Amino acid sequence: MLFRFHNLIISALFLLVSQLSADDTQAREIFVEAILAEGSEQTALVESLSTTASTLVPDFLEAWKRGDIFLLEADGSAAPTPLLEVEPEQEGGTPTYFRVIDGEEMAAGSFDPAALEMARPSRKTRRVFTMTIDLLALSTPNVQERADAALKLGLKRDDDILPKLILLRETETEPSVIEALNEGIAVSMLSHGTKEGQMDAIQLLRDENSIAGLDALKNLRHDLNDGLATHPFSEEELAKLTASIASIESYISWTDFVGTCFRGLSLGAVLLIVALGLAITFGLMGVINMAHGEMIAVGAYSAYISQTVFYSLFSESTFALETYFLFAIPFSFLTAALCGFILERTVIQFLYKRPLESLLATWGVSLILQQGFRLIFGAANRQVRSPSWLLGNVEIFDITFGFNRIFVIGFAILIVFGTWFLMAKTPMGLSIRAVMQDPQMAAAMGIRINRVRMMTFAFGSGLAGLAGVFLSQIGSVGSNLGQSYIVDSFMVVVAGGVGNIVGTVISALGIGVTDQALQPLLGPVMGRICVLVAIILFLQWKPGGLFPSKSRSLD
Amino acid sequence: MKFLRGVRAGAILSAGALLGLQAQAEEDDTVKVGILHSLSGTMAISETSLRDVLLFAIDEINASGGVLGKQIEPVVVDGASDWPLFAEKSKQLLLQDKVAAVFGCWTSVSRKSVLPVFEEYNGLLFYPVQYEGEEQSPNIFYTAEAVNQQAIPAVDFLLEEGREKFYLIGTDYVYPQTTNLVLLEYLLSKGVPLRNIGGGLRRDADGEVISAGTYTPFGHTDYQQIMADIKKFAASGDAAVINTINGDSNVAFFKEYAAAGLTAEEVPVVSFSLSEDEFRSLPAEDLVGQLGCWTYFMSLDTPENEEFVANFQEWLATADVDGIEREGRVTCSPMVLSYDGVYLWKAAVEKAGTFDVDSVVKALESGISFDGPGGTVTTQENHHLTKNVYIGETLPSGQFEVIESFDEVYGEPFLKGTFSEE
Amino acid sequence: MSTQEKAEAKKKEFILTCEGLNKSFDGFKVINDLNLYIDKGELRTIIGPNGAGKSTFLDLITGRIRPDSGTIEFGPGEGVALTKMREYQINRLGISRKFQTPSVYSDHTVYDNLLMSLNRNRGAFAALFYRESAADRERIDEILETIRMTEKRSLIAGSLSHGQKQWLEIGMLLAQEPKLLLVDEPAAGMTDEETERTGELLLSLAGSHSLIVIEHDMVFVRQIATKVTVLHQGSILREGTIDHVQSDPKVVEVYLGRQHEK
Amino acid sequence: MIKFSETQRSLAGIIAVTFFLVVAMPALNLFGSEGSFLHISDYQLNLWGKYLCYAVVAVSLNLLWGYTGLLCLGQGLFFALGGYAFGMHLMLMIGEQGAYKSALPDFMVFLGYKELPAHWIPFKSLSFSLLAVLFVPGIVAGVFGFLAFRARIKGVYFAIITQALTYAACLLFFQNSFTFGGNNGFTDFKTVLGNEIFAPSTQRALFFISAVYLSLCLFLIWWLTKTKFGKIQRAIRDSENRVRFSGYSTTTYKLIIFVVAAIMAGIAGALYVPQVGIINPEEMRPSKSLEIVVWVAVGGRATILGPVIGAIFVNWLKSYSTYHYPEYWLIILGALFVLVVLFMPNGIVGLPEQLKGFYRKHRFRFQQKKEAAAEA
Repeated sequence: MLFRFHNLIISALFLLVSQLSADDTQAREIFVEAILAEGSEQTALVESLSTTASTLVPDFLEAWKRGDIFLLEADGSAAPTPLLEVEPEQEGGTPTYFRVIDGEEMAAGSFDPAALEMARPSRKTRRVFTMTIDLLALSTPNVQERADAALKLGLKRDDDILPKLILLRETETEPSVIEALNEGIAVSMLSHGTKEGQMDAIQLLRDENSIAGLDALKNLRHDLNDGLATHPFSEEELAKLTASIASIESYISWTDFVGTCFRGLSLGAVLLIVALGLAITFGLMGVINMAHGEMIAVGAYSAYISQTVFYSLFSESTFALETYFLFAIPFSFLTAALCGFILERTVIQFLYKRPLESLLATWGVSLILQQGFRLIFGAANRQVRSPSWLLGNVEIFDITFGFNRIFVIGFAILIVFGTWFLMAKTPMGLSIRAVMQDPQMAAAMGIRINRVRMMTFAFGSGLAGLAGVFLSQIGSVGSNLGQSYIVDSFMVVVAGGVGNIVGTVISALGIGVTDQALQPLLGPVMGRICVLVAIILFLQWKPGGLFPSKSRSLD
Repeated sequence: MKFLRGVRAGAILSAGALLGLQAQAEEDDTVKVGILHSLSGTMAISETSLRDVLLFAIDEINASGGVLGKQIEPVVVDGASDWPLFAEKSKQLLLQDKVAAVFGCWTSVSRKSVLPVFEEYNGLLFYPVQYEGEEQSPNIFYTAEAVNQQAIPAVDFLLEEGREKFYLIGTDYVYPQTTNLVLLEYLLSKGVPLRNIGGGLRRDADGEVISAGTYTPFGHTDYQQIMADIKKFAASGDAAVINTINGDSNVAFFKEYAAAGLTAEEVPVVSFSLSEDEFRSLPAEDLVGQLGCWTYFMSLDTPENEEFVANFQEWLATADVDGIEREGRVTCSPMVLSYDGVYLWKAAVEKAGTFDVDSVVKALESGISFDGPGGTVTTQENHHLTKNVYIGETLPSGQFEVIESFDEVYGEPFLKGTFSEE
Repeated sequence: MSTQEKAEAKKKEFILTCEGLNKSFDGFKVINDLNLYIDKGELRTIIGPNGAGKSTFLDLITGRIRPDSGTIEFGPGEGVALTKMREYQINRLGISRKFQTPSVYSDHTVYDNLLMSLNRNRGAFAALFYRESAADRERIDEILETIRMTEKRSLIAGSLSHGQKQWLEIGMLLAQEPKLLLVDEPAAGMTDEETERTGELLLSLAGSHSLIVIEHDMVFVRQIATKVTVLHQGSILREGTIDHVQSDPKVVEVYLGRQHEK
Repeated sequence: MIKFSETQRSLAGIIAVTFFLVVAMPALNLFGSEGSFLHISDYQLNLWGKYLCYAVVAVSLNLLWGYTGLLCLGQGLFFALGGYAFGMHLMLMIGEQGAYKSALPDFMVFLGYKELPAHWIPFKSLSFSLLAVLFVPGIVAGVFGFLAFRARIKGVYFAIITQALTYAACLLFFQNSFTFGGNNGFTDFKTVLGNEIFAPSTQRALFFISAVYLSLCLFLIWWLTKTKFGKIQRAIRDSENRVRFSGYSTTTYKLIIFVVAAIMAGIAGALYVPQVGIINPEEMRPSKSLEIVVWVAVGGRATILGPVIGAIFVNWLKSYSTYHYPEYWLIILGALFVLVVLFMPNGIVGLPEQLKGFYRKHRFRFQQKKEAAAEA
């Protein structure tokens, strides 16, 4: 995806021959030389690229690393010609080739593509790439990239780079980049600087709450303890170092706390999305639907199908990728609802009076569906790609907020609101509640209870389908997808109070946050066990869950 | 109601028919071998491919005249990802079908569950999947990668790359636990300080480390917290992640990895359980640049491999196997090691001149070579194989680009305690 | 004797003393500062509109729910506080309850239903090694006679008609040999003839037993009632004879009036 | 014609089953000539031994679900706990015959244990282990049951929290650091009570013990249903409030039944482990426990022989179809459950009665039609 995107940029760059600057021409010459060179000569040439002012260098290095540079053997003893391959936009099309030296496109038929040989950089050379790209990035106009590169280079604690960074600090104007430079320089100073430099660095890292610098500080302390440090520290200086470490550590624990809350919220949102459908089919209708997990899987497979359909309609284009997901959401809802509808008509409608037996029948259905998925889609899991707007993250105060996680929280709010609206504000919701509370009375009032039950079950299954769409974004789509969520879903509904959607919301969020909060302390497995045990104990205290349903019937 | 009654009668009748359908054919000019993999349940995703490649190998051998003049008759049974059922099925294969050899098992626990059966009834099992070692049964041949044929070369490579910090993460079962314990010893022996090993250590009462790394249960999908931890760990640069997560969880792991803004350049992940076959169900583009280490890659540029891949694809197109997948198939190390196993068995049978298990084992122990798709493999006296090890970098196509290779690595199952701290 | 002492002495004769009872569900007061005294051997009828708290009151007595505040004491003399006890313990004291919807063991025979209700050792181990004695059989025959179900003794209880189940449940109450019977709408679903017979039975029990009967059917109430308590919004509105109560305008307004509207 | 009562008929059934399992099957295994139709191979006998252990679990669940109305979705847990308790003893009996020639179980050696953890030491004693087979599931059931019944958790809630319990235990046992072998569990046993574990004679003996044990369980249930205790048990299922208001502490009754069922399943687990040669946390998976419920439903709940028939039939079907229709067995099994629930509420055992009912109805209608035709 990303790569195709890159390809387009590269081809655009290579096509703009008319804007060739002197820098670029120089860079291109070095490229060709580097491609044809070997060993340390090659690494030296690549390193020298960082001194050119050409903007082509990073893209070129990317292409080389990826294996898009080919060699066209020349006749006789002449050196081969390096070419850049650009993949066709349509699948099955033929790639186009550009000469690296001048960016001219090679006419089709002027050479035999089969005779091309890939020019792979050696592993050693490729290690130089990263540093070259970083060094170049120090002068890109993109602020974020500049800052990242500055920090990364600083963390290398390299004698040669340190002066460059210090020099750059003089001229840099962007505050965020200066900050990163300071941090990077400070880390380098800790191991290479003078005593004053070290003390300044200790103070600076503390002031900047530098997580990246923590290791360097700790290493310094280790070295001091072991007597390996370049300059011995006085008691007071040592105390300063220790205080700096402590300060950063407390900052980390703060970010951990906020991060944990966010992660808990997002896990809670996942649980909520997964359990909401069950809150309706099980909570309201009393059907112990063990096939709920498979309804989720139906939704996830629907997302996969819509992706496939979009790809076949619009080819594997960015458009298809960015939009299929918007289509997948309603589509998955509908397919899962349809499956729910069929399930209700064929099996569940006979079991309303035998809820415990609905458990067995639906479990049978779940086995059939699981193997059915395998027979239809194959045993291997299917992958659903994420549109770019679900990738990436924002980082605030060293806490990462993934877009997909933010999305799931929003998505959960949306479907909870939608469900609430349907239940509380529409005539359909009114009849649903009437049928669930007293089917006979509802029937007497002229409500077609069969139809309402059918629709309700389909709706609950549809919600499960929505959960499936989202789960396809955080994991892969497989026949066992639903199984991993079924116990959790039931626990969420039961802990929240059967038949109460507000209870489901609160218990999902509560379980999510508790789980994430326990994880760092106990590890992922013990954390989950504790959550399960806590729910069991909670039910001792409140057997009806958070919001028990108020039924006066006896048994 | 009438309709229902009809359905009921139909169901009863078909159940009856089902039970009556037990046809048995036996011919003298064939020899039976067992194929014991999970074709349903959680492990089906991985093991079905091994069944396919085994059937392919058997068809190939049958087409070229069979073994000792006999055609091989495969008996395919489903272990159903159910470990006691594996034991039951292996008993069935050995006692009822009287198979000459069995090819099968993926998980350690399934192997552990059938091991006593093979020892009791003197069967012969070929086990093809990379494992934790610490085992050497007289009745099993481990064509699989031992820890020193996968994890250790990978770590060597990372160290050479200049990585200084290693974060260990895996699924909580015996393979990751053991591998990480071996790696811990190995890293310490290479001078990596304990504080540079991430994921957490557990010590016993005497302060001895009994477990290293973070472990998640099977099918775990929530890696947010762990990723935050890795991010902190890697903040100071030059860190790598050693990943022994099993199966589907990897998808969640790598998606979270990307969402956390980590990249293969900054923090490379080397995975031991992800082969080309797994990439069919993984978002390979999220893993570009990540590393894998196996004794075979589909992208290997050798005539043997090209022929193997082409023949396998051709076979797939026409194979008459229920529910077989034909589209988008790839080959991978466990598949090739299964394939090698069949040919090694054939060679051993021919050398011994009999199907008798003891004689075949003796022949295998004497050292038999086969030029497989991944290079020459040679059986060792300790029931493991000497083979080449490759390190590959993931490409967006789900293939590996070979970036390093180690030739003829001797398979050594018992590694713990063999590395001492410098 | 001071008035207080008098009250104390009076209290000692009550089989059931409820004082200051309160119970609310979700902020809604179902029982509101209820004080009720039942004499030994008395047959008390409680009437009141739907939601007046009648069944909740029985739930409180039998330990099905706990009051928010207030006391319930059982027995003349030093009363036993019921509010801290579990249902089966309360039952073993001699309080039996008939539910609104007949509650019998539908999978067992009529005979077994009565057998299990007999006032014998109800411990688990005693049940394991229990053998019915001649006395037990006689007692069951006697009850079968009383509830006129001798011929139906081997029938499965689930196959009985609604009215017969009501009778069986009353029989099960008798088998428990209770001191106080709490009877929730015994006449529901019965034919007129059955209703009348039920009334006769209840009347015959009064004196030797104490009874609290909750009923809607005013004809039936008229048949059995000596003293009627009208419950409204969780507290007592009026108490007295049926004529007295029925002529009370307030009662007519809240209860009977509404009934007539229906 | 003499009419037999229900109890007499079920007693006859139990005696027939006992004869078949305890006498006929071992005899056919020992004396039937190989290859003949009547011969039962060692493999078959061993397979049946496994089925019989499953049958006992089904019987124990039926005691809970069929007779008391407590649907427990964690019966597999008690089965596995019994199995683990005995498995620990078997592990220690391997002695130094394991891969490492160490007195410690193999998995401890490679996890770096220097000595046996304290809670393992008593399992060196056979009698302690046997007691543990009874007490571990019993105590877990006792504590959990006490909490659950005291809080009046029942019906669906009970089903779901028992599922959560077994799920939590499953996660716990999957952990390598929990000192019970993690995912691999216990395998590679060598001897049981000093006999070589996989020797045909040992396996035959284990089959025999399982068969006798199953028969004992059946007789126990038969006797129980006749007692007043059994009657109260069913009364709790049908109308728990009535029982409570009749002066019975239903909590105590349910707790006793729950504990007895757990112990019954635990012993079955202990017999199962040496016959299949492995115990691992998979046995605690919620789906395994669900499967047990299905055995009971397929055979016929609240009947004495139903669970036995169900367990054997479903597991036989599983063995059969994983061999002959590996791709489809889940579908076959799933469809079976759906069909049984929808069309055979009384299970296999209730089928003849059900068919008789149909026949009567049919005949009645047919006669009506005939009469109508005659009138016309």
